[in-house]
Amino acid sequence: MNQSSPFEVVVAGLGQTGPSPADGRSIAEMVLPAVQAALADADLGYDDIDAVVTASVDLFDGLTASNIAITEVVGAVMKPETRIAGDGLAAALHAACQIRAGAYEVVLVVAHAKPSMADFQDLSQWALDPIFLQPLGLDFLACAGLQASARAAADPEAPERWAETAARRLNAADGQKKPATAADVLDSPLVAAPLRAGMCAPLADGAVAVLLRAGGPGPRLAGLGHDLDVHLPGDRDPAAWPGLTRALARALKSAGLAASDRAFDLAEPSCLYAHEEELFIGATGLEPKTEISPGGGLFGGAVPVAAGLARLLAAAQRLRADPACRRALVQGSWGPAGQGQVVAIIKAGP
Amino acid sequence: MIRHESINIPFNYAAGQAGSAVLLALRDEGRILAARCTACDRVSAPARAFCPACGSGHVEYVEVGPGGELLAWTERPGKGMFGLVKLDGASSAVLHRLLCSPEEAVVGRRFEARFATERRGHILDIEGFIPEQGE
Amino acid sequence: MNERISITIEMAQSWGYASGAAMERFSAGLRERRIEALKCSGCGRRYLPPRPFCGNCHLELDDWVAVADEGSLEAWTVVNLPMLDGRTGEMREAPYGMGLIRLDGADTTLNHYLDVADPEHLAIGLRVQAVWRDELRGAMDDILHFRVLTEGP
Amino acid sequence: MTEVAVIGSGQTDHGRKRDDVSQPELVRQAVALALADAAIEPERLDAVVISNMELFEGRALPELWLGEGAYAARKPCLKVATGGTSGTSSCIAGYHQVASGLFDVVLVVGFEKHSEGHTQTGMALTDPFWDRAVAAGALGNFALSISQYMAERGVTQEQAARVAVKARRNAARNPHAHLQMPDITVEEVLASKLLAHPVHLLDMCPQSDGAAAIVLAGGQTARRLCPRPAWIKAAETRHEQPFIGDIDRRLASMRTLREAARSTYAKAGIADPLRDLDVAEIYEPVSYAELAWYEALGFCADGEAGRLIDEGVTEMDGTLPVNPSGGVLSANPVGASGVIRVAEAAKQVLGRAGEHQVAGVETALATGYGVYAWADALVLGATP
Repeated sequence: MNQSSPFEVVVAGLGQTGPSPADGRSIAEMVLPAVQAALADADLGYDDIDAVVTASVDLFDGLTASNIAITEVVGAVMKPETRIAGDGLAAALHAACQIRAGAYEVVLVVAHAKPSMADFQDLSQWALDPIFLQPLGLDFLACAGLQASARAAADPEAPERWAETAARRLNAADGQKKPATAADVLDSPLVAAPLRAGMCAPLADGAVAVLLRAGGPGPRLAGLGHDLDVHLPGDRDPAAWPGLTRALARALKSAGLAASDRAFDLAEPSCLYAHEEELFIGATGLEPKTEISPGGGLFGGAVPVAAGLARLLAAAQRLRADPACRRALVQGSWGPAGQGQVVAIIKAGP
Repeated sequence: MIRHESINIPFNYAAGQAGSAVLLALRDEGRILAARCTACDRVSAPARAFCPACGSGHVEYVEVGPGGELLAWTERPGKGMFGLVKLDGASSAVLHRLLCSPEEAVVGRRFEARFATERRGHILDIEGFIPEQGE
Repeated sequence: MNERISITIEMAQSWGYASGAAMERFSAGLRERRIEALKCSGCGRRYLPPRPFCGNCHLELDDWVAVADEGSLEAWTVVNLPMLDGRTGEMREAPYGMGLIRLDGADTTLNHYLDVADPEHLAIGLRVQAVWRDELRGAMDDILHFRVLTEGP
Repeated sequence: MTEVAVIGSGQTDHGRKRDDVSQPELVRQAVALALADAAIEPERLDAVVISNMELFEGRALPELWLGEGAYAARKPCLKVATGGTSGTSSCIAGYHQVASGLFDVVLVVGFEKHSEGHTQTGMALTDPFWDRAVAAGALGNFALSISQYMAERGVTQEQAARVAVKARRNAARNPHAHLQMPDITVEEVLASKLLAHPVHLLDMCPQSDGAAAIVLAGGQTARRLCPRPAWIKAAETRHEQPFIGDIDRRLASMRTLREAARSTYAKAGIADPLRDLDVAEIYEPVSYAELAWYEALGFCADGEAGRLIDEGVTEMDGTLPVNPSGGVLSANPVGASGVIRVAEAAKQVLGRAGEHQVAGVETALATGYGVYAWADALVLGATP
């Protein structure tokens, strides 16, 4: 790895559709305005796009080669398109690689999902080992419940803290509604004991588009790291996210930062469940001075596949708007109990 | 306009070398096989072809359980109870169904496998884990 | 270990697909045996299926044009292999004729069944016409298949 | 841009039903062979790219289950899926990762286990409002386009059968190939079952279970570890409009492959592909496609593909041997097939192709083909 040259590309344009509980539009119609907004934001046109990296999962969309549904609206006709079947933040990191490789100057990254199309938890069974796990009737939510249980066993007060976290995030995500309280969350039904409905970020439909560029003004995607942990939840420490620790270490290294550097003004984690925020803080060693999910994070609507890219978008928007905010940590996560982890470090532009 | 369409396709997944060994031992002997890694000594249940800790493909099969300690549990309404049980002799836990009430599911309590009487070479040849007798 | 175990799992998942505005209008037209395409103001291409956006010109589409339910056969085959229909879980029996059909008034082609399953009677350039189901539901299978109108170009 | 080379590859034996191994075990077989070929330990891998079409096996995010088989546990792992180009696009993704300087050694592994699902049905899960009710999978779609291509170019069934024969005879010298039929004749191809007019059974690729892997390394490491690395000189991808009916005269036009090849050749300094390339491993799921690709890849002028096969130009002893491995026509584990093309092209440069080695390969082409008209092209060479 070339440590003398920090891994850096510019976040030039941002656009998103949703998140909304159920978007009645087709996938192409839902993605198009996000792409148009990102292009307008970067003051670029379709002809300026050198390459496209898309993120989608066929089974979630109920389509084979599901990026077919968006080829035209993302401007990929007669262009190099790479389709990542995974989290959109991983797609962004791949686009950064393409730019740093010198292959392309302007790369559009687009991620989408419409969980309103189907029973998402039921679909998630098809991501689990079909010999040892899927026949048990498991889903991703059950795996999250086991993780929460392992933490609560050692810390019986934990669910009350999670309820407070959930209420805080819900209120930050939507200040218009009647404020949620921890008591409301604790009154909501158990969905994967000890997790209650109010502790789960609501699934939502949406699309996120981000334009990355080799140069120019704007926040910098300065470091990146991925990690895939082992599959069976029983093989992992059920109460921790060691994969996130490894992904962060890689991101710091690629950014040319010290392994111990935690000078983050902002963190935008992909926490689908309130207990995951504690996993996130534990795995990253984040200090209390770092502000976490000021806009409510995924509690404003968690779009599978696009969640990590949406966090990047939120962080980049904040870095642009707030001169005091200089560096942000962004996380994406996929699979059962956070098996897959991806991290980006975003810096304010010079 | 929303139109509902189904996808109806049967899939048939090979259990492979390690998976077949595990499922045959369940079916024919009512034993739970784990993989002991000859490189790092970790014992992983159920057995698989490579060690989850170090990646080595050099493993030997050893029997674990059928009893162990409950590390975590959850209940999914409509789907049932699930638990992580660290079986005696294993370095890590297995994830399986729990056949008990939420009140009986206490982390740290001992559970044991309940085998089906009619077994077919399937992970549900263990119907689930129940609180150990005498607990 | 000689015996090989495999685990059968039946997928029976359902999705609610959103048509989008263009396909909604198109589908409503089908109920009245009406076929409409969207024309790109850039390249002039009249698209079937109608879609929100031209991938070549990067323009949004809103110019509807009428398309006939007959046209010319641009490509054909007779498939002799039955196939599992993933929508129903039933087998689709063979042989069946298939064609790429350029309907009069459209610039893209439509893939659909032909009522002829005899290669002797199929040729590029044949005129073909849609055979409609009696009870129209606003879906592409309102067209049962295409029948050959002429014996050759 | 960091220079990037293929320093090793590995393949399973491809077959109709590899039910002796699970998906992770199948992947591990190819990966272990690739690491041995590259003479590196798994600890040396910085990242893994996985290629597979999930719905063919009814999976979502398959890397979650089988990542451990690819030594991806506790490593960065990316999953690429673009239909038939999944494998070549995964190799290009790995190439960009190494070229960026982020990673030094990247493993790319592709696999498919068609026997565990229903591939043609999986392929037919297209737009539910347009053609899902009539979708006919790869076979029907190819047959349609072939009828146009034959009419326009005057290609004959015999010429296509000659492609099918060439592939299987070449495959007889490749122990990994699924179809082993060394004595196949043009007459046998024409007499085999007519699957979809004019495509006979032996014109079509098989559906195979199998996996393939390559190891990519940055310049310094490649030179240190490998006496003659297979350098990736250029690589390009082009995608196309979404519906089969959008693409006018699909096989004859194939603007994606034409443009990907043109761009790749320009970067790799190839002026005359027939002269400047020493071998090609191209993605031909059906005999007729190989003829169409000859034209799109500039091996001959439009309309000359039939002559090329008639004159033996692309045979093992011809000017430009095409698919010494036997090609997709002899083994098609879809998610692996593109990786196999790159692995085979690399083996020719590395001098490790064994019985199907072409003598003196300095420059090799690998291509991918997917969905209706998605295309990848990579040029590999003995120099960066």
